[in-house]
Amino acid sequence: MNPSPNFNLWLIPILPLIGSAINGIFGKRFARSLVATVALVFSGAAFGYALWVTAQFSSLPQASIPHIERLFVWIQAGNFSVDYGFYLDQLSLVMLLVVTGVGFVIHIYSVGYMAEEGGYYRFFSYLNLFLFFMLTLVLAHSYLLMFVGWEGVGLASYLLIGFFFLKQSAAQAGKKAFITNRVGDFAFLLGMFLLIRQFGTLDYDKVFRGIAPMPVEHSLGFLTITALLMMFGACGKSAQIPLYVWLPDAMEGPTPVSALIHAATMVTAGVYMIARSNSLFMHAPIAMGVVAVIGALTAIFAASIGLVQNDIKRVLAYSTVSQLGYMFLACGVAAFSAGIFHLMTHAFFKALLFLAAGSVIHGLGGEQDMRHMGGLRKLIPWTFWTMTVATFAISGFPPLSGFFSKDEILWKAFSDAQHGSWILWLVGLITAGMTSFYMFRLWFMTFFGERRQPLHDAHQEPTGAVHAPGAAPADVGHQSGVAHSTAAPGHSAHGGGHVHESPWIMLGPLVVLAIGAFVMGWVGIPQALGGHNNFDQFLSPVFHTSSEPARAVENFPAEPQKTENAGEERGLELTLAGTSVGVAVLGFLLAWQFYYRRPELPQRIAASMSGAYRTLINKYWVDEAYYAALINPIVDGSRTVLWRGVDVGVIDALVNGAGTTSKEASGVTRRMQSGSIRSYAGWVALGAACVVAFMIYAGTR
Amino acid sequence: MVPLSWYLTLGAILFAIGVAAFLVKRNIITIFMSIELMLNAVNLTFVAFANHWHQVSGQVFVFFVMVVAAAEAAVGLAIIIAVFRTRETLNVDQVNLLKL
Amino acid sequence: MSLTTYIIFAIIKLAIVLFVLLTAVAYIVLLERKVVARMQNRWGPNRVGPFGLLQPLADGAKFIFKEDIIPDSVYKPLYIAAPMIALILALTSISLIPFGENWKIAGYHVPLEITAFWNGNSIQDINIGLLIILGITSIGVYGVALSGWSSNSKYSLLGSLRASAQLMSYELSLGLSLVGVLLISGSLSLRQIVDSQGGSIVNWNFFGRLQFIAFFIYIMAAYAETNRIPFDLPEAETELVAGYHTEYSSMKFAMFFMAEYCNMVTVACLATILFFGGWHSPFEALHIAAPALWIAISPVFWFVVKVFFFIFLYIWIRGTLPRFRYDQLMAFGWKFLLPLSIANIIVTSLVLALRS
Amino acid sequence: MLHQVLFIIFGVVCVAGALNLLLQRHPINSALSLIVVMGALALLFLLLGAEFVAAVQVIVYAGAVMVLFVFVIMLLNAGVEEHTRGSRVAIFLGIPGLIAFFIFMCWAIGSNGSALGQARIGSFYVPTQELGIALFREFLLPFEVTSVLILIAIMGAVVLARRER
Repeated sequence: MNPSPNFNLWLIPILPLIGSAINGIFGKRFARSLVATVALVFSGAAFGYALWVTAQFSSLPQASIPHIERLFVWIQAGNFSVDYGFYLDQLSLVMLLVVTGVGFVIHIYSVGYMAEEGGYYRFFSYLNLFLFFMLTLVLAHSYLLMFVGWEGVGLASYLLIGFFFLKQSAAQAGKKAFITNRVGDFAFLLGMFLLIRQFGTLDYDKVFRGIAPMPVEHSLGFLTITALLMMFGACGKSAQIPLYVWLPDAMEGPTPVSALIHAATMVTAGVYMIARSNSLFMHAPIAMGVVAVIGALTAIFAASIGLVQNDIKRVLAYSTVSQLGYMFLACGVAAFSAGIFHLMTHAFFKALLFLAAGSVIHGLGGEQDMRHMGGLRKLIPWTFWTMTVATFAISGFPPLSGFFSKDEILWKAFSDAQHGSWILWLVGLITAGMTSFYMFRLWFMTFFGERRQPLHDAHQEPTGAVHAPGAAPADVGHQSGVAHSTAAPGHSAHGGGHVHESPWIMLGPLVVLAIGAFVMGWVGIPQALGGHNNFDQFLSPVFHTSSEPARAVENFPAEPQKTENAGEERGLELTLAGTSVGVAVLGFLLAWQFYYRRPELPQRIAASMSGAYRTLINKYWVDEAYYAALINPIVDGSRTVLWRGVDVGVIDALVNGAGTTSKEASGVTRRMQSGSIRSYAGWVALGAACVVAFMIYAGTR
Repeated sequence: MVPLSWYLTLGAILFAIGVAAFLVKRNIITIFMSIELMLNAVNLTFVAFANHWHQVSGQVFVFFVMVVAAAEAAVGLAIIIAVFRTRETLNVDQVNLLKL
Repeated sequence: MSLTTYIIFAIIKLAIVLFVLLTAVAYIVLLERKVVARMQNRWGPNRVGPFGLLQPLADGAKFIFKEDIIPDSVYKPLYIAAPMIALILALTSISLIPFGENWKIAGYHVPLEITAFWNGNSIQDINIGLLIILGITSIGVYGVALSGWSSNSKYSLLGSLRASAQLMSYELSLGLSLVGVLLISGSLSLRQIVDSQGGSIVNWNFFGRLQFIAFFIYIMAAYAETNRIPFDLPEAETELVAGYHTEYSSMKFAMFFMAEYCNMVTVACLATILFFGGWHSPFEALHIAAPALWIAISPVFWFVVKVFFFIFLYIWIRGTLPRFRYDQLMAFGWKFLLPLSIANIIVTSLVLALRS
Repeated sequence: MLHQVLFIIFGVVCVAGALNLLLQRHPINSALSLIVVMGALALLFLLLGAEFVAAVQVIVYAGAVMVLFVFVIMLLNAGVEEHTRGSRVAIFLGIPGLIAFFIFMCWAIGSNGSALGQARIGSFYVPTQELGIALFREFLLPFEVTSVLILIAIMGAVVLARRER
């Protein structure tokens, strides 16, 4: 369709798929080194190809962006047809780089991390599979194909969460994640149906072209409904209220999985989707408002829970949820580029955090409870330093990446006259403070103070250690045919006390990610701080072009407003930035006070305000509420009504009744079949008479 | 000058007799013969109508009927022989069981 | 030529032909006995009359005056009907044989064929004569079969079983061997077949038209049809006393006997007509001038000569060949004659197709 | 006139033979009466101008099929059929059904007998050539199919009647 060169984009998703297939089919017989090689080669190839594509992309003429490559007609039903094609523009390019890059790094890390686990080939096969689906999702050129990737990553995350499927909690968590996602997916599907009904297609370009001329609707019209449904789907995938519950449990999966899928890439799919359909949202301010509110709520809610968690990975999980809330907030205030920016930086430092945490856990031989850590600073210095970078980054200390992205979001939340408001900004600010607090709490508890020996062995860890050494992986090792004789002692050797630094294959990625977490923010330094927001400029074609008509209809000229009162705006922006930094510092100081200088303080506070504490430690009883409100009724209803009532009472009854009746009837009619030829002849004669009678009747009539 | 209806009636009579024979006869071979009789009656009707419509097709069909009859006779008689070997009887009323 | 005159002439011709035929049968028997005797260095019948020429009369008288024994346990109606069926059918087929052009007697054109008439300017005969003859011969089985079954003796039964199986098997080859001739002459009417061979000896199907294979098939099948050596298993005296007519005596036996020889004559006539140019003289091409009387007689003469030759062939073969075994007979019929005749049909039709 | 006489003669022969088939209790008599019926039918075919069909009727039916029947009767030495009480269905359903069938047919034929018109000797006469052309041109496929059917029948007969050892 467009004269632009053919990049063979389909290669990018296919490569990991090949790797996955190879490992999945033959991996069982491969040596571990070979499995790792295959996985790394294919994911790395995808990364390299993505880099090449990026290089090419820069040379593309502006006219031929978005660059669309249609492979073949995929579905053809009536006048509705979907091509199997790929769609490359600045947005998907960024996502592409993030996914492949972080994915590749985490692959490398996993090689070392999973070295002693069973089901090695399974793990890497799943991981590659996830890459394939994620890339499909990112590169898809129609909502339908995106949905394929959407479901696919859901599948991959299910498989990987339940990787140690012999462990009850892991299996449960996998199911929980899958089902919760289904709820969101359903909404997404409905949204797509609405789109089909309206535009008769699901291709991005066609849909957007269809939306552009439409007026911005402030009532609950078609666009708003669609947008809300889409947003609900995004909530499912990106773990927003009310569908965030699966993400913390998803930490049952191996830590690299948590890093890759449940921090860096998959969970951001919802954000990506909203950003992708920004034109739709721009036409539905109500939906935008809802997005912003949900984002803000999720952010502060999760952050508050994160304050008191003791499982290192759970803390990170809740922080992920709250950061995703940030991104939603950004999207909700029409700061899509800021959202994506934060998405990118967050991918780096959150992946880094998880990997570092994984390194810690690995070093402690499966210990996850921060109360049993401490004083690891000297013991695992590399982990410590990388972790430090990540912590400062996420807490929003300049000049690390987190600062710029978060700051831009806050600024937009405050300043955007159309969608933003100071309440959102305030919530965001408080969240920032909480984030800084619990991150440094984690930091101090883990690396400072003196070593606190575990009260009991990690095997019966109440929080359900992902790495319960011996137990799950060993059994999985059994089950998946990989001799775990190396695994079990490997773990039990450092079941308790002695700590060791992780191998280089794990530290390398940490370092790489640390550098990323440090510098990644510099691509988007706002004008206020002397930079000129390259990232925003880069993404602007995707967003502003599509949101122009909105502005136009609102007769709210964007450019002039920027120019005329640029001065005061700059000052305002600087003040806000300063405030957020201040809040971050405040959080740091509080954490230092509580967990470094006077470690007994938290218990006292917890005791004094026990109600709030228990509420937080139990995560506001949301899970319990869901159980009481939804799950138990459904289960009981299906057991009593559907099973005992409908299935046994109606369906089985019908089937058996049919059987018995036919038996009775044939018992009667079988007398006809006496085996005596002449009686048959009698029947035939009678029948012939009837036929002739009918023919005569029909003929004479 | 014979009305065509005479031929048809004759065919009907022969056919009816054939059916009757099928119904009352007990000997398998005779029953087969009555089938042949019915086929012949049909042939007569074919030829009569061929004469009426001045169509060759009617007579061609007679050939096919004959072919089928011949095949049927060959196979049927072979079956009769096989049955007779096992049952030692030709009476259809005594071969009303599939198993021996 | 009106229907009544046609019937009258038909009856007259019938009488003459039957007389000639029966006499011929009688004397063919004598001929056979003598020839075979000579082949076996015997004298053969030479007591009754000069050279035993009156022997047939004596035999006839003997047959007539012998006691007609009907065994008890026979199934009478069929026992009596069977020989009649055989003889009648044998005699019927002769009525379709054309043995010459037409004679002009007392202003009437009289075709030398019982079932033909002069329709004013040409001879009209049954245009499916050949088929009818085949049909009659095929029905002829019943005479044998019923006689054997009705006389309720195992020799007869075996004989008739053999006979019916054998006749059915060889009818196929017989009929198929004639297809070649039919393809060439393009008609089922015997008279037209003969006419198509007129002109000269090379036009005879046997010589000029590559039908000699068909002829040999035909002659062998015909021998089987007429239960003649080497295919006379139904009446193999060394195995089953006399085969299907074991239980018959006097005139009934004579009927079977005559039927067999009538069939021989019919077969010989058919061979003549189909393969050897019927009544056409071998020297037609020479156009020899001849008296009118001879011209009138010669067709019949040549016809009789040819028929006689085939009769003699019968006798000759009988004197020469031994009898087949039954399985050999069947194998020969199904595995050799049938494929050969089919091949003959294919080749002939190919040749014709290429010629046209 | 002649036509009518001939038709009546042969028709009566046909019906008589058929009835004889029905009444005779010995299969061989039934077979012979059936042969008579077929012969008479062949002559009726001749009257209807189907000479070749008539000849084939004689050759195939009377000459081959019925010979086969007689042969089998002789082979199995089938005797007079004994009286066994047959199926009640055949009597109480079949016979009335048959009668009804027959009445319907006759009524149908008689009700539009005038429409069917007359059959005249020579009014429609099929030379063998025409028949052959029809058979091998427009009916070629059915012809081949029937030949296949015959082949199958032969093999089936051989397999069935062979005495397995």
